[in-house]
Amino acid sequence: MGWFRKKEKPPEVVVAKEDLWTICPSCKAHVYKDEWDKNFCVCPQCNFHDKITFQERLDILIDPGTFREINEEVTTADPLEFKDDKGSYAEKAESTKAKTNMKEAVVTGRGKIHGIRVVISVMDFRFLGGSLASGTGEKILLASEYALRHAYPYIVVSASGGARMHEGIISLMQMAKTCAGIARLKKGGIPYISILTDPTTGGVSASFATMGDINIAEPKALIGFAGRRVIEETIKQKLPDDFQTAEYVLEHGFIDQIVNRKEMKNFLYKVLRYWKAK
Amino acid sequence: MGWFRKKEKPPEVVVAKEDLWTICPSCKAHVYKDEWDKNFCVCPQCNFHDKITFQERLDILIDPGTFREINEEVTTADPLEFKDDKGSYAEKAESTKAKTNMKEAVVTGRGKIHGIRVVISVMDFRFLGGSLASGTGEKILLASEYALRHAYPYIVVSASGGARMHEGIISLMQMAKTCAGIARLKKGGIPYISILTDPTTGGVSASFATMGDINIAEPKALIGFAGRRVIEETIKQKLPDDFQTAEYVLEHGFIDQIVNRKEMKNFLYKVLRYWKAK
Amino acid sequence: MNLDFEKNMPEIEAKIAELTKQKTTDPNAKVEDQLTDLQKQLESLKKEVYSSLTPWQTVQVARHPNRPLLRDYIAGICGEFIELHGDRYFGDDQGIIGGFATIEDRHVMIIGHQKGKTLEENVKTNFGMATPDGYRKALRLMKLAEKFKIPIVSFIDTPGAYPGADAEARGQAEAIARNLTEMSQIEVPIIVIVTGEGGSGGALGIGVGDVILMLSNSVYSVISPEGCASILWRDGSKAPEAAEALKVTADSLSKLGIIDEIIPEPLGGAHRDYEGTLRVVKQALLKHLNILRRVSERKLVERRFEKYCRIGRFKRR
Amino acid sequence: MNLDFEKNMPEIEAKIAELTKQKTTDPNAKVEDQLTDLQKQLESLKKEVYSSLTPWQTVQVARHPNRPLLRDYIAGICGEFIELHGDRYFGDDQGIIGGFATIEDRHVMIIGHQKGKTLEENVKTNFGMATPDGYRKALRLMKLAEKFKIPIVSFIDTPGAYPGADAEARGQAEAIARNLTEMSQIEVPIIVIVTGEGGSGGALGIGVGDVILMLSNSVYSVISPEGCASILWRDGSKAPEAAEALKVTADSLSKLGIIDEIIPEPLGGAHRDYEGTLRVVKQALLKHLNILRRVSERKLVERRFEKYCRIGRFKRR
Ligand SMILES: [Zn+2]
Ligand SMILES: [Zn+2]
Repeated sequence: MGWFRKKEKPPEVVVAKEDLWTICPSCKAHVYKDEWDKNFCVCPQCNFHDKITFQERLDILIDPGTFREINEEVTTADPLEFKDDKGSYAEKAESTKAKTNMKEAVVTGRGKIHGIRVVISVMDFRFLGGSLASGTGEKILLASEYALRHAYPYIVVSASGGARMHEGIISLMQMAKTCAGIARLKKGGIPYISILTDPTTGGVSASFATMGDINIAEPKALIGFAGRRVIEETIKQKLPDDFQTAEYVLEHGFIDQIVNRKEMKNFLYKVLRYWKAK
Repeated sequence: MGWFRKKEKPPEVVVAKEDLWTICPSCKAHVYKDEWDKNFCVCPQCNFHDKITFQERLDILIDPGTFREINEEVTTADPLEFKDDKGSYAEKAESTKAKTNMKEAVVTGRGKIHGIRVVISVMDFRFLGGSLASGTGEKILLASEYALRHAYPYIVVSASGGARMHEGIISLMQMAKTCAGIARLKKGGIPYISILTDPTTGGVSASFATMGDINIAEPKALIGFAGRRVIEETIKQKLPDDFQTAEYVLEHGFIDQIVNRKEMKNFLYKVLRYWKAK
Repeated sequence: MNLDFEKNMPEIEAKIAELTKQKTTDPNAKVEDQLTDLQKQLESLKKEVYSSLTPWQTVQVARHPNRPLLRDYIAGICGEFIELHGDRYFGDDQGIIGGFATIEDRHVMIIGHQKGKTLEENVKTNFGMATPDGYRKALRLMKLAEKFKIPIVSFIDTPGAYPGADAEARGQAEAIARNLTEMSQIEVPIIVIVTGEGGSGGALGIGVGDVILMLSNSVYSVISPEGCASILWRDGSKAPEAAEALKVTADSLSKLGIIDEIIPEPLGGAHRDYEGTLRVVKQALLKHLNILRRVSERKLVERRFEKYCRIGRFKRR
Repeated sequence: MNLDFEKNMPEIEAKIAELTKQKTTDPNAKVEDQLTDLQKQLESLKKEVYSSLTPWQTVQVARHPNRPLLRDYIAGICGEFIELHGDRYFGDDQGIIGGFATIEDRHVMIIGHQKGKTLEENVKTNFGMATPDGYRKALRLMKLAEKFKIPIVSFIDTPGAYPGADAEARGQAEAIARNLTEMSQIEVPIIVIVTGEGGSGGALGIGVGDVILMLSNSVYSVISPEGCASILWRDGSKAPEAAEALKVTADSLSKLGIIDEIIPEPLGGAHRDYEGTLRVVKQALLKHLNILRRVSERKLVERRFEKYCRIGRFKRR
């Protein structure tokens, strides 16, 4: 996987200085962009696992050439005709689509992990903060139903700030909708593996993301329900630095294991082999 | 139920002074024995619910004339030929049987609660501290199987210090045996109500007694797993007075309600009416 | 608490109360005409104010401290209530309560958020913001209802799940997610009624059901208007705009197809007329209990799944 | 730690080690005869001591700090071990650990008590005394095994469940009871092996299974001999008598029909020969995994129930 992020970078002759470095959001270390990208956007100093695109995630996890997207045509509507000061949801959604070349905050499909067939949904934080809304919920549910029908394990990679406000209560209801799908997998005996990446909070942590038969987190990922500031206002205290980190959540019993990005594919493969093993 | 404990007291002309009073084990109040007994052995000062015999319990809970004992012939063997300094288990068991007119620490049977058919098992602390051993376990399991077969709700009234050491590992295994019966009730959709009275600790609290669909406790009953002294030695601290009381256990989420002895029958009746109610 | 848009309603009500009392103590007092006049004034004021509440005003009414709370509904609607405690893991949260209850001749399991009316009650119930223990207690009771084969009635009235450090530590997210997952498969009818504030995931955590009802002045939202305003407008005082934009009222939610029925409160709001409110709530519950009792267990779960499948507005292109 | 009944075994072993080392550094050293002699001495001493251990001596061996612990067994027996953490309610107890594992070509779920060898490890694992979180984690993993349809292997080695105030508060009794109840219905094979101390309810809490194995020097008891002595004899020093009376050895428990098979440790005890111990344990597990794989899910649960039904010695008269 040495070609990681390479294809997105056309060769350039003149490079602005600030483009050469990535500053780690966690430890603030300056890392060569090239090194950062080759390292799967993981900080070589502190092992913080930065956000990556759905395509990068699929490249890391799914056997080359095996991914087939499903329901790729699902995209946002604007049920509330939502507007804020900076403009309308409809406009914001359109510009996001253009920028990301995505139609919703999640990409779903089937593929193989070292030969094992799986259904996978990958959230992408670039699309309105990976927010859960009508289209997202629909795609995640349809993917779980696809997994149930074909008896393939289901994997969701979460990266989300929570529900998308712009679709109001309809976004909230996607929590129930996606969980209804997960419930059917549980009943049907189909493995469901949840991978929680930075960040997985709010309505996504409070629905499908924490319901894995096996919950896996990336190192240092922010995982929690309420926002840190809201909690600090509630308890009138500063929270410790590690609060709501993957490591904290593991210690409190909600994560099976923290796995490095580079080892994630093998880890999934190893775990999936246990299902109905002889 | 004003006749409570009356029938066991033949009229006497001369009464020794100490026989006139009962001293409450909880608040040390001096209460007229007559008053104490008429009050179902509940302290009028502090509402401590003292131990009562299986017969008294049945009189309180079961409609007069409806109780039919089952498996009454089950009694102790001495599988380990257990002896301690003060004699053998066999001898101790025999003298206990003579004194209590019981054959094991639990009495099981069917009966009615305001007309509702139930199967009930009542432990009696007088019989070797209500300890769980082969005979006890067998009777509790057979009663649950009887309930399952007839689709009657099952009620167990616990009063026990835990497993009976004198039967060693066989006593320990009765925890698994009784719970296996409870599991079948759960699977079969038969209500199981557990009543925890003073004391319910050790192997009994760690088996059927805490597994009720509904767990009810009597006020101030001692309920817990490990002994207070052992815990104090472990944590090197004095424990608060209310530790391991029914009230404490309720607050920690393991008891549905604390119910006074006088109201217990009506409470059971009310709750049982919800099963498959129209 | 006085709501400013209620204008001089509280004063008129006070005056009416005073005159009524005067009439009781002195039967000869000539207050009839004045009373009739005041009552007419009050009625027309109620009509004027309450027939055209803005969304933000509705939020105020939904949060009104005098609004009936779960224990008021239970006391007024249920012949019997047997409270059941504990989650069997950690504690007995008071922000969500529950137990067996009868409504007329129907036996049900009631669960719901409990706010407080006094400061003391609010400390005890966390202002109706439940901890993971509360959600786990609710699930335990719903499973008990399933075993006993009786319907579940869930009352929603919460600002949201408790945003405390201990709640996070014990898995607030997991507890809510678990409920959403399990509730979708519970094999007895679930009737959900939003009586006051339907605050986000904390509301939905006990809010998955076969039929979702809302009192006419209640609200239900993905985020509080204040929270939304401070995130999207970076200005908490824009809450009224946010309330408008988020479509939080029963009316809007009904039009969006999210809820199944609006229960009209007495004119002037539930906080003015407990008796009238309890009556309509009871009627609505009995109606839906009777409809749902005819549905088989399998159909119930199937239909509930389909119901949630349908929720969402998106395009395919 | 030296056990006094092992007499001068440690000295002989030390001497053998010294001479062996000497031989390695100086191949000409004339130590062969002495070595042979010492080895003979050691063998006969092992035989003498270990073929006639008293129950109380067996307790000492079962508790020996050098005895292999769960992580030793996993390292020696399993081709792969994927540790899985957390109870999904409160924490990740280190007194019980578990995860997916392979034994040769078999895929299993391993759970078990983990003691420590250093003080630090023992602080972390509570000396192998599990909290409710540990029992709940174990149950979660067993349910996962059931979903994945792989057998469960449960390793028992604990002085007992943790007797702490926090463990009581979080429902130590309930957690153990829940496991006993659920384990009786788990629809995959459960093999239980007592490798060291089988301490009361804390052991049984992960000890319900289709086949119960014990290492020959392990013990399993309803109460610690010390505890029993201090209750029944009011004298903790009578532990040896209590150990005798309680019938805690594998031999006694086999005769009582409580356990299904004794796995003979190498002469001199598991703490002297990890390799030999791991080998026999692995063989035994593979044997029973292969026997149980042929039993249908329904039969498995049925037989397990019958197995526990049969346990008990009482009279009818
Ligand atoms: Zn860094
Ligand atoms: Zn008293």
